[in-house]
Amino acid sequence: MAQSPTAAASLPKSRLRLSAYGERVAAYTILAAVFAWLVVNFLDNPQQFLSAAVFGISNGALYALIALGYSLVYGIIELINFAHGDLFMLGTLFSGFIITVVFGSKAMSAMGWVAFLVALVLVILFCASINMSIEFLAYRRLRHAPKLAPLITAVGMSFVLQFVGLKWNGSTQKSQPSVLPQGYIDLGGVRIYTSFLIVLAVTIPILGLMTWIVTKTRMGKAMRATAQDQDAARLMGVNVNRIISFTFGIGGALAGVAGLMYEQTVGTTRYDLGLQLGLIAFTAAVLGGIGSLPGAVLGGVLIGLIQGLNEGVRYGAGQRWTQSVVFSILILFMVFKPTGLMGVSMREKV
Amino acid sequence: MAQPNFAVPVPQRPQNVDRTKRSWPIGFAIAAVVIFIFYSFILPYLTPDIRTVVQHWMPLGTINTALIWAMSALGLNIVVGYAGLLDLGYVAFWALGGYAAAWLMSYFVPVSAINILGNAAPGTKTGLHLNILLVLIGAAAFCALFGVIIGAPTLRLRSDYLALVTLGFGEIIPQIFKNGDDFFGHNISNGTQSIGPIDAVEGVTARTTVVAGVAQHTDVGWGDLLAFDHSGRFIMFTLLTALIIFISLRIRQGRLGRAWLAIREDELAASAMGVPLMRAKLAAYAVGAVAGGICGVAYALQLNRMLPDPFTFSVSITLLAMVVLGGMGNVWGVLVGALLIAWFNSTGLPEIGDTVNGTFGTNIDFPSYSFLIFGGTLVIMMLFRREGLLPERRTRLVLHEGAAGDTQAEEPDEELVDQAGAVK
Amino acid sequence: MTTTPAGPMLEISGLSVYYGNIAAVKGLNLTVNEGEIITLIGSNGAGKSTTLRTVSGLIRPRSGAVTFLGQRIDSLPAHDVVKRGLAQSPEGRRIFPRMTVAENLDLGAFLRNDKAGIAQDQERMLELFPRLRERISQKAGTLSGGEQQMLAVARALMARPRLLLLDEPSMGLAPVLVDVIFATIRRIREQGTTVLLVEQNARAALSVADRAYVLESGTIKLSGNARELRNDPEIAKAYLGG
Amino acid sequence: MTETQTAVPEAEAPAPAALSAENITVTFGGLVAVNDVSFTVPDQSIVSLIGPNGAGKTTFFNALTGLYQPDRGGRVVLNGLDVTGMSPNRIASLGLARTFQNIRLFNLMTAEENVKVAMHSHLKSGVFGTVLGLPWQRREEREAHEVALELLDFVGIGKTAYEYARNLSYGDQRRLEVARALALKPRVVLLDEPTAGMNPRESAAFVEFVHRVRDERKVSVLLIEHDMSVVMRVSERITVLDRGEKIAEGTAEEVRTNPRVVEAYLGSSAGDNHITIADEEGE
Repeated sequence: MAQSPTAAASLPKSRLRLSAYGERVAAYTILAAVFAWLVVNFLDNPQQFLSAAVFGISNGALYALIALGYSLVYGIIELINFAHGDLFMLGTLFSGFIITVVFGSKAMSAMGWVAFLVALVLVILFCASINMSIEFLAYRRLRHAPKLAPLITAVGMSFVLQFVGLKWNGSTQKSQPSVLPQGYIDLGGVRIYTSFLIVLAVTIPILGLMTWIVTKTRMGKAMRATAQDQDAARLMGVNVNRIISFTFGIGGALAGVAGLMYEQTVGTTRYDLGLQLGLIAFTAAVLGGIGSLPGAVLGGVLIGLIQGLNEGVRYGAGQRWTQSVVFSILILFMVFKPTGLMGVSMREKV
Repeated sequence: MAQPNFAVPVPQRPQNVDRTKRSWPIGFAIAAVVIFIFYSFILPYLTPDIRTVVQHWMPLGTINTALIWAMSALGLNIVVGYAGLLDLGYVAFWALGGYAAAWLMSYFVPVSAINILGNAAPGTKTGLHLNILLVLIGAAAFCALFGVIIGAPTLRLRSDYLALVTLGFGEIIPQIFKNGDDFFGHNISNGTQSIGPIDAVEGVTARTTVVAGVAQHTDVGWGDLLAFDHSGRFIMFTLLTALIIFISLRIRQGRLGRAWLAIREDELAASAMGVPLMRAKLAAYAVGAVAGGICGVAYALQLNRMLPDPFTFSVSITLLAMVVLGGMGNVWGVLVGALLIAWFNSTGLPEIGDTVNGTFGTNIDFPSYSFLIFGGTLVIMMLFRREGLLPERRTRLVLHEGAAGDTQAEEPDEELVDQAGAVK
Repeated sequence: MTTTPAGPMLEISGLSVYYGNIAAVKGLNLTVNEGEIITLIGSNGAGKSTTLRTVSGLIRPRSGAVTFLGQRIDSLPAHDVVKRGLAQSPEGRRIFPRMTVAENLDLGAFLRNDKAGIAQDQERMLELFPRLRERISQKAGTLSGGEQQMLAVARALMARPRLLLLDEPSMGLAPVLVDVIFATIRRIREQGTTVLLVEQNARAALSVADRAYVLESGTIKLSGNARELRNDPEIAKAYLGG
Repeated sequence: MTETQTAVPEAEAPAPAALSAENITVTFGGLVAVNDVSFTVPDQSIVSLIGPNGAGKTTFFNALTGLYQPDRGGRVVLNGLDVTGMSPNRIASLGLARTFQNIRLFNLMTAEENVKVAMHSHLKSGVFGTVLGLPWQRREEREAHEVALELLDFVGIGKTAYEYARNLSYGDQRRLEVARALALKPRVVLLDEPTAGMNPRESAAFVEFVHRVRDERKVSVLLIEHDMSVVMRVSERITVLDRGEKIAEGTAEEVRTNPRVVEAYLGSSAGDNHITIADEEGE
């Protein structure tokens, strides 16, 4: 974006920087250690390993949906939308509300599927409109402000949404009904839960749809143009404000889908879920290369996998260290490869 | 340049700078003395009605807690307000300082008791027992070191990435303490069991003898500060806060403070003027962390034990709200912002809630509104009064420009146009 | 096409633009009539690009008026200005580097809905700039400077503007390519588009233009018939110094 | 060219160059922005770097000041010291000061503070000295303060020492930038388009000022400038860049009459011909 070239982007490399060689050695050492850890765990108990992996990928699909929202917004206005995780949290609450209050469905039935689909549509509309409103009311006014201002605003928004969640859901965890079929398929000792299949069945088409919107449609082209050069996009007749609003809408919709899927597969809601999962999803976005949509998906699945393995295998650090493991990955990537696995160099953006 | 230069009379520094320089510290000192005298010598002799009101709305313990928050907020102000580096994990330094105190002045460290001018409780067989001054220095140094360790690999990141990495450290470090009963097989923090009690500190005690509900006389002495000796802790915390304020103000006037301001204003120009960016930024982290460390020690003393649970992300955000509300970069503004929010958080909001509920017969859970209040504060301040309630004199100027800046497009950055053209 | 109202196609009167407290353009007056090629020349920093950016709605002027086809456009957002038939190929090309040449051209026609017309215009552009045809599915960021410049001009033309603003189309190009660009500008006019050209390459600009304005420190210093200005010693002085 | 040599006192010994750049090439992702440019700034001289928009002047400038790394083989030598690859702040503190094309002052700091920032590398006080207010530290601050005022006087804005930089008039801001650059005690001062936005009278005064800076501060001045009347009057030597390459070098007169320079500035004669053919009324 030509109108926001930060001085930092053109700043020289610091002298504190490890030599390129040292950095590479460090990176490969870490990769090798991760690989060794995977192999040891696999050989130790393949079934446990694979079960953990399947569970992880299922989570990863949700992370991918949330990560996409971060990535889309970052790609277009270079804002880390802290409130995005909390939007997802509101999505889980709204889904639970629709399914219980409106349908009162408890068991799997034809009505359950209807409830599920209606909830899907409504939660998409709900989250999309909240996200667009936040952009309209807060971020838009700060588009030319120093970078700290929108970032702090996003943090503030996150707290406001958490407040809504707190009032809505109460301060404790609440269990929510699932209308999806329960059960699992046993594949040689590896359990594949039905919910996992449903997550994939919803997530994959939605990711396809996203890709189609961004690459093929008029709006998608305008989005990419706006992300690359706002002024040039204006000169093409693109209404940049509307495009940014649309992007927030799509990001919100994806958070809504993720919210419903989480509510249905995990079955519980908490008001502070957004912070925790949002940060994990953000790490996923960074891991994949923030701004890159396939990167967000890849990052989501990888983080889910890492989390699943960390919590599920014998030599894993266990759930109580999950947050630390995820953040260590975030920090390592920020320091060694800020462009992520599939990201484009920020320099090109200037 | 056209005119030859005649000897220009050396201009005087503007007077108002000096005036604000003096009035705030004097006000702070007077307030401290008044509070001490009031709570130690006046309050116990007032009628029970008044005492109840004061104990409800503004107990001395709350003031002490507010001072602890203020210390951290002032430290964060050095990082965010002075140097312009957003730190979303400042809570880590608070925790590190607190645990440093817990290690240095309790039974916890598994060695036979080592007492260095310390004040070990009778019968304590193990642990380090250092004098509080040594503990403060130790905790400050420990946090400064961590400030550099955290800062070194992260400071070359873009500002928003930097915020996230600090957030990451802010989550990891408390989690290490939380799971610290088994950190690679070692017990470093007792985990959620907490470390305590911590050695009492000696200080001024002002104890009032009460007979049948009537205060008789107040004795001022020197001795171990017990749980109810709020006056002594008040003196100590006031002095520590004053120390941090003093450091903040002094450092701002000096070479380093100028470098931070310059970096905040324009990194590229600062580096072209010979300011070493990385060293200056690391110094900001280290000095900011020192304040966090001192705050952690104070917290450990106030609580008499150290436990990992309070160190959450929302602490970092509350601190940020204090800095933003008070006015980033203005020490006195941040002090006021911190005291205000801390009071509001711990006493004000529940009390207002009780009053409202009592008056109108409602049943609203006011403390649960703190999320809305802090989040809302951040958003509203950013949208409408970015420079805070008591802005720094410098940033107040920005306000006078008003909306003029918004209608004008930004200046094209020729510096980068050349490059952009080449990249594409 | 709307009927042309009486009077000039584009009229700028008393335009002043500031960056902070620095005036980039001060009280500028300029007119462009339908069918003309007008050039605005001047050295670096004279305020040429600022003028064009203001006309396109990317910058708001502090005072003055910009009238296009009889209507004020100085407070319209940039995308509305494009809608009214005024396209710009900006300074520094500003193509979308991570999109293909075809996608860049498509974006030029962003506001149009006539699929057939767009396809036809794209074909026309590829005839105008045969080099682009070879690169049609390449990412624009990988093009050479000259090709990027052609793409930027073609992209602006894809909007089928009535008035085309060209900002420094010859900047950084090899002489051979400069010739191609200026020859193309003539053809563009022949095909019915009015052109306002900002240039540093004064000789080339004056040789294609009908009339010219010389900008210095944000104000018009000279104006008149391009052919006359071409031999004006003032011009050489302005560029090469006294 | 001879003019430059006679300007240097010790003509027999090779004049020590204050700054020399050898074979500087800067590429961005395969695109060459500056191609193999070499030049020297003799001691206490005034040298200009000119060229049309997009010629690579700013990129070259940034390569000198350490903002960009020149490609392999390029060398920047400041005051006899190879500074290639050093960080910008290190190069600055070794004696290469600069101003910015679009004024980059520290807006919310006073003029005096702006100047003192640039003394950073010459001052010594650290955290402890500052906090404790040690006597030598106070003396150092006082001296810095006096030097700052003296520099502000030198550039003629002594009266505005305690004004915030953003409140200064445009001309005063430009002067403050020069004062700030001089506070680095530089050997060479790079001025990036210093007369942008000035009217002809101010520009003329500026020419005097540049001479005064050179004579009284004993520095070399390297100027990037688009106002040719300024360049022609002030420069002892001019280097012309076009499309990233050095196309001419010499005195004002040599450069002005150099056909390649004329072509770069007024447009190619080739283009002229081409268009003349197309233009049926062309002469």
